[in-house]
Amino acid sequence: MKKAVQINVNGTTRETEVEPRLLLVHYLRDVLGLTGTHVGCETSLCGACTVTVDGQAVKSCTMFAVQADGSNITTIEGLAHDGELHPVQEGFWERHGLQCGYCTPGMIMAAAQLLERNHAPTREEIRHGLEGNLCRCTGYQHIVEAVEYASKAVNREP
Amino acid sequence: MIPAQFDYAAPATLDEALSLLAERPDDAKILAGGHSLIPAMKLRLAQPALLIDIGRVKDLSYIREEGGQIRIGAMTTHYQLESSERLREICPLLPECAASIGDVQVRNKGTIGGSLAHADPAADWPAAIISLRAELVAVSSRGERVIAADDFFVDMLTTALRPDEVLREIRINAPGGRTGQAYMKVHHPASGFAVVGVAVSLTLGADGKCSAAGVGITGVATKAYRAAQVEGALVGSTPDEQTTASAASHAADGVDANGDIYASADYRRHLAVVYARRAIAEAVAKIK
Amino acid sequence: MARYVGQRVKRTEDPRLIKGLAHYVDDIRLPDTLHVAFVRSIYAHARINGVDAGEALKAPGVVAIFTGKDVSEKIGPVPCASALPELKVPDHRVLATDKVYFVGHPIAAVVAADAYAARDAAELLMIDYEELPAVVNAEEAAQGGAVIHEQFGSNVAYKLTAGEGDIVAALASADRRIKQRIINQRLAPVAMEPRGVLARYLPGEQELTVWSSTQIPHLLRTQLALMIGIPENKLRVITPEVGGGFGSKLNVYAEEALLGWISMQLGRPAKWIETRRENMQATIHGRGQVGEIEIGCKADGTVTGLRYNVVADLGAYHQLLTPAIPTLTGLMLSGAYKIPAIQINVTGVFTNKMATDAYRGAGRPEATYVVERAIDLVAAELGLDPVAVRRRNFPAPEEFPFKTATGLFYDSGNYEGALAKALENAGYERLREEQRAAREQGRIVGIGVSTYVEICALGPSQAMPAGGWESATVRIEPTGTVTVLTGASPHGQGQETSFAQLAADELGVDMGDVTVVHGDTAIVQYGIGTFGSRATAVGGTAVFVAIEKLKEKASKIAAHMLGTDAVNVVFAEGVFSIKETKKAAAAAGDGKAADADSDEVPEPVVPVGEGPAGALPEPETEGRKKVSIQEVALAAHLARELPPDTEPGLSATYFFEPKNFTFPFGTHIAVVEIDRETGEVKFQRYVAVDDCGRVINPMLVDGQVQGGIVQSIGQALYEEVVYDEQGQLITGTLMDYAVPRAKMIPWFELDRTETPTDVNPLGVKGVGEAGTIGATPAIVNAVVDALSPFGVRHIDMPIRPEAVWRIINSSDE
Amino acid sequence: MKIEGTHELRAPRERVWQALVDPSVLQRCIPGCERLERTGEDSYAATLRTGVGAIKGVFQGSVRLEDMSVPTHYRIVVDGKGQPGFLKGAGDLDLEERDGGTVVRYAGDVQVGGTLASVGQRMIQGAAKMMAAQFFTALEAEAQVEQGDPPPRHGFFRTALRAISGLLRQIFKRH
Repeated sequence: MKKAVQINVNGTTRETEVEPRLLLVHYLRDVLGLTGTHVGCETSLCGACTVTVDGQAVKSCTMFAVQADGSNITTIEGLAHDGELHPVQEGFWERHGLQCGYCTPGMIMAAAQLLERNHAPTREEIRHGLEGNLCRCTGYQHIVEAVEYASKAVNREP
Repeated sequence: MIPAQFDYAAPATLDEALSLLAERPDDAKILAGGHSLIPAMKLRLAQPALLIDIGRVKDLSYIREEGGQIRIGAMTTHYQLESSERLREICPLLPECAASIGDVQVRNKGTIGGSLAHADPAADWPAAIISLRAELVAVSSRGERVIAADDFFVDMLTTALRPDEVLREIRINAPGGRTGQAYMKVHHPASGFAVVGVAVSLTLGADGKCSAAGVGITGVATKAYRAAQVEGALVGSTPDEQTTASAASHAADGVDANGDIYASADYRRHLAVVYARRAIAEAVAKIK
Repeated sequence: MARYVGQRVKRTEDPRLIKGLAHYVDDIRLPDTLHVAFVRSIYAHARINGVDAGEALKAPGVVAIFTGKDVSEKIGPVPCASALPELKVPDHRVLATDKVYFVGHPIAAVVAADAYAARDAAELLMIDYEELPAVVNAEEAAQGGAVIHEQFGSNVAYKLTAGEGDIVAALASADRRIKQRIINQRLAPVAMEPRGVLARYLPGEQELTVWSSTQIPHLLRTQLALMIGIPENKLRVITPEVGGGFGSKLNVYAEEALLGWISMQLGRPAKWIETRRENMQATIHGRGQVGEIEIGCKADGTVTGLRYNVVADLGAYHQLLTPAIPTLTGLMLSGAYKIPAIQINVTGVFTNKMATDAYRGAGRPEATYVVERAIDLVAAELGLDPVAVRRRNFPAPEEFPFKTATGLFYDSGNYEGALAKALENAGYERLREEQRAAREQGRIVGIGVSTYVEICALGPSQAMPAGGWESATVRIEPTGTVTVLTGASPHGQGQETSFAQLAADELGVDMGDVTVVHGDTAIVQYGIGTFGSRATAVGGTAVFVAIEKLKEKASKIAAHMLGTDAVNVVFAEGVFSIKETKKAAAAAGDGKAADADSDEVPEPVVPVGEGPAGALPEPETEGRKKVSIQEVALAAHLARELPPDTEPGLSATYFFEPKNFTFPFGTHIAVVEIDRETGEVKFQRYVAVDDCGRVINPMLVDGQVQGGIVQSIGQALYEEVVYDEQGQLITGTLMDYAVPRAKMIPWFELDRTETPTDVNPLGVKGVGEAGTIGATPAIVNAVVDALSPFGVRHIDMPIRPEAVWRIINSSDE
Repeated sequence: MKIEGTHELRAPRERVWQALVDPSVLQRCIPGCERLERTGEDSYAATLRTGVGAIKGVFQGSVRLEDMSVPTHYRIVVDGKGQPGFLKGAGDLDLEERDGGTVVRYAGDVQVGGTLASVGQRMIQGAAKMMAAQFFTALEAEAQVEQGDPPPRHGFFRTALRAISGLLRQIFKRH
């Protein structure tokens, strides 16, 4: 028994019929083809699937698409504006905040949320703010530096 | 990773939700934030035939003050509680406990009501709710009743909610006077759940003696519990270092503790004592 | 001339990754794709009396279900590439036939229209199991009892003794002999991207393409061709973006062959994406060694001999390198020290668990842990500073190449240099003073040092199961852009950047004009892969030498264009020019040449949109003294005027065979404080000095070291694959298997020394595993040091707070 | 995994024993037992629809009673397979008379496999204890019923509540 949902993703509203059990992450990846959002675990612990729903960073593997009916969603593909990278994306590039890149979209989405709520986080706050995201490659230090870089960039902006 | 099929309803009113639930109390589940239920469904350990999503029910997400009580709607997210300036003033234990749950993403979506109704033995909220002697308002199509926190947690993953009931609201008597509160927790390194979590709310009288104490402990046993002996030892005494330590030493008295590969029952009992002492000391230190 | 090499160059692969536009296997969408779900054993050891697929076949969307009976005759066994004397090799079929041997052992493949339908149907498959006694404990497995593979009569897969020197005499001559039981627990690699396979067979072309998240596309192609029985030249393996490997994707897995075969059977693309639970159950594990060391030493700390008796928990089957991993442990048992006699006695045993295989470090972290713990045990036994004991046993820089009693020749090293720098950076003497003061206050503080050596740049082919060389092709396209094809297919290491840095410098071109291509067997010449910290040292060298070859040819063409001989031409910063000698000047023609020549090298000729459509303009060379390499490339492709006996085109391929391994080294220092009441270990400092030879991109090197240290922290404090007594995997998800998070990790204070190697012309040693190898013992040594007032000499990993608490608690009583 | 415990039942040992060997009583006391059909002497085929909270599963299996020594001891062996995996348990029960009531000591081994094992390790011990408590609480009620009277009903909730009130009494013995 499919349900019709209307979801705005990265500025475009789409109407689709979905099975109630369809996870939001599968909706994004398989229905919309937005494959930048990844799946790294089954237990809501790795954060690779992080997107924002109505401005709140959530794990899209722990939400049904039907729950997002009527919501505005931003995925990693929608983070850059007019070809200009989001400061967090810049930071990850500048400070080598990624290696294999698999955790990166979720990590960037979580970091963006962190900076939205705290413009000048300390290193400890950054580490704490990213506790929902696992990275197996970087050892996190460059990620912390990437977020610091982004934080400075954000604060420089008028 | 892929849940079994289910029927889905997203009623706009609580009454509608309750009547749906009343029709199928055995195989329907209420979906709140989903952060306890959906993981279980993805592993197919939970396969409800009907999901009643109360995410679209209006007025279940709020933090209000009414009649000297703090009233929290069941669908209030952990993050809303964590970031409430007002709660930080009048009941800082709630934001502090909220901030210790899971991670940012989980707190953005997970709800206090969902967590309480799931009654995970290592969840954080039950400790706080017990220490604050909260009241939990359960509603069904038959009416509404108030359950004391002590009676709410029945056993592992089991609450006093009847199959046709929904947790609607949490009520907490706003602590008055010189009250200090703290929630301290040992995070499981993998899951982030509480290996042990101790919530303390402690009030001092004019004489500097403890006039009221609430101590709730989670993670140790199959359900969160009130450390009544700790409270008893605190009330009427001056919570100095020695009294605190001696009171806290009862934190796991008589508790049938659980063990797992990370922490044995003995160690959990020990941590309960240590963290009770630390949480009490922290609560006392916060009293100005 | 190094414009890029040695610089912190931003990675060229990053833009697609940070925008979410990169393609991992699951991101590749082909029309009409079928999805596969596996049904896996829930028992560690059981007989399968029947598989009833009746209900499952009726489920909506199901296309086919394959069981062991359907495929075992059609698909060859999962390969093991390691050949040890008298090694027992069980027949490892892609699906279980009559028995299952571990939890997660695949029994059936359910093929359906989509992943949801496949999962639903998989739940309906009925399997009639008859449970058999599970062999879980490796030491007990070696002793007798239930036998897993009955045909072998015991659970011992092999026994091996290695090492040189008279160990009996060496230990007998010691003033003190210390024994210690030491465990390297089983770990799960947990690459963030689980494995995944997409296979597409084109019946018309009779071509099979397999996209797989693997570290070894070419080796996989060869093995899959053998397993499936398709000509290797009709099989194409593509590794798109690979989300981490750490050794776990340096393998050939049953699922890879099955997916290819299924696509051939059904004539449609077939995809399988591993879930994390499957990843924990059925992707290789690492470590899994239970051993006892015996070390002998003189009263002054000089080590006389080291013996390591070890039982290696191999799991139920051999994966690609399973039995070989403990042999690497044996090779590295000399550590950074002169130990005259070393012996390793390995007993590899079968257990009812997933196979162990190469996990970051692959046998060397185990060895380093053993040696570095042993040195600290010597220090504790003799009451010496662990740093002093290390220094006493170091070979001096002039003793290199240094031969160990394990049969290796260490290429180059200055162990004292790295140690001294690390001690200085850490303020070691001050730390010891602070520790004394802290202890007086009742605090529990420890300092741990590890001076590691690792074996990198794997390696000479005679020491490798499937070739130790690496390949590169470098070509300059007609329009002047440079394409580098490397066989060392990366999965996060950043070769697209580091190889481009190298190529750009060597060719004198902009990095932006270099593209590094990898991971497609139809495009890239045969290669070995990225593992064993070999990509830069072996693969990078192949690129370097290929460029040398290419420049040699280009130089001939350039000379021809300039009207001189190649010997008269020099190459610098992308330009071939005539040597400023009389002879050259004379050869260049008359005296007007200088006037005709412009100092400005013309811009590379870019034909797009210029001139008549499709026509390539010919470089003007008449009377010039310089030509750019891009002009040479164009000339080479136009081939209108090439020197005699010169092939058209400008491309060179090189297969580099290293003559030895390389041996990077370093010193790691951890400072920890322990919560007396809870036993929790907290980092205060972490200082490391690594020497990986010449560095191409310091930023990438730091990243490798940091990531490695965190995996070490994982092993030291958090991670362990736990099977219960019945062989159930109870750390089956990330709820119970603790991968370190950002907040558990200290700030790393990193530094380097640079001791080049002559094993390769780049002087590069390799750094991929340094952190994982050096850090674990530093952390454990720090914890043991902290607990030494309680009489502690050793503690097993992962060091859970409870264990520490028990030590403190029992002592306080 | 080992579990053990002691339950004091306010019923005479003879009655407790009778209840423990009566398949219809066992069916009512084993949490979630929907079906218990005799397949041989002291052997039964069983369907268990059981779980804790939202976590539920259906298991098909067997229940067997062994080493009977009237009225002091037997061993119960439970074996079930289902979608979430399998569960197996074997426990020795010893009955001792005390003050007109009965002290039942049990010591056993519980084993789970499949999804339950791979994701549930932190809860298995607690769940096993909880089920044991449910079993004995129901059993006590059964043993208190005079023979011939209709059997008590063990609602999941009621059973659990009773179990927990006993536990609560244990934990918070007021001075």
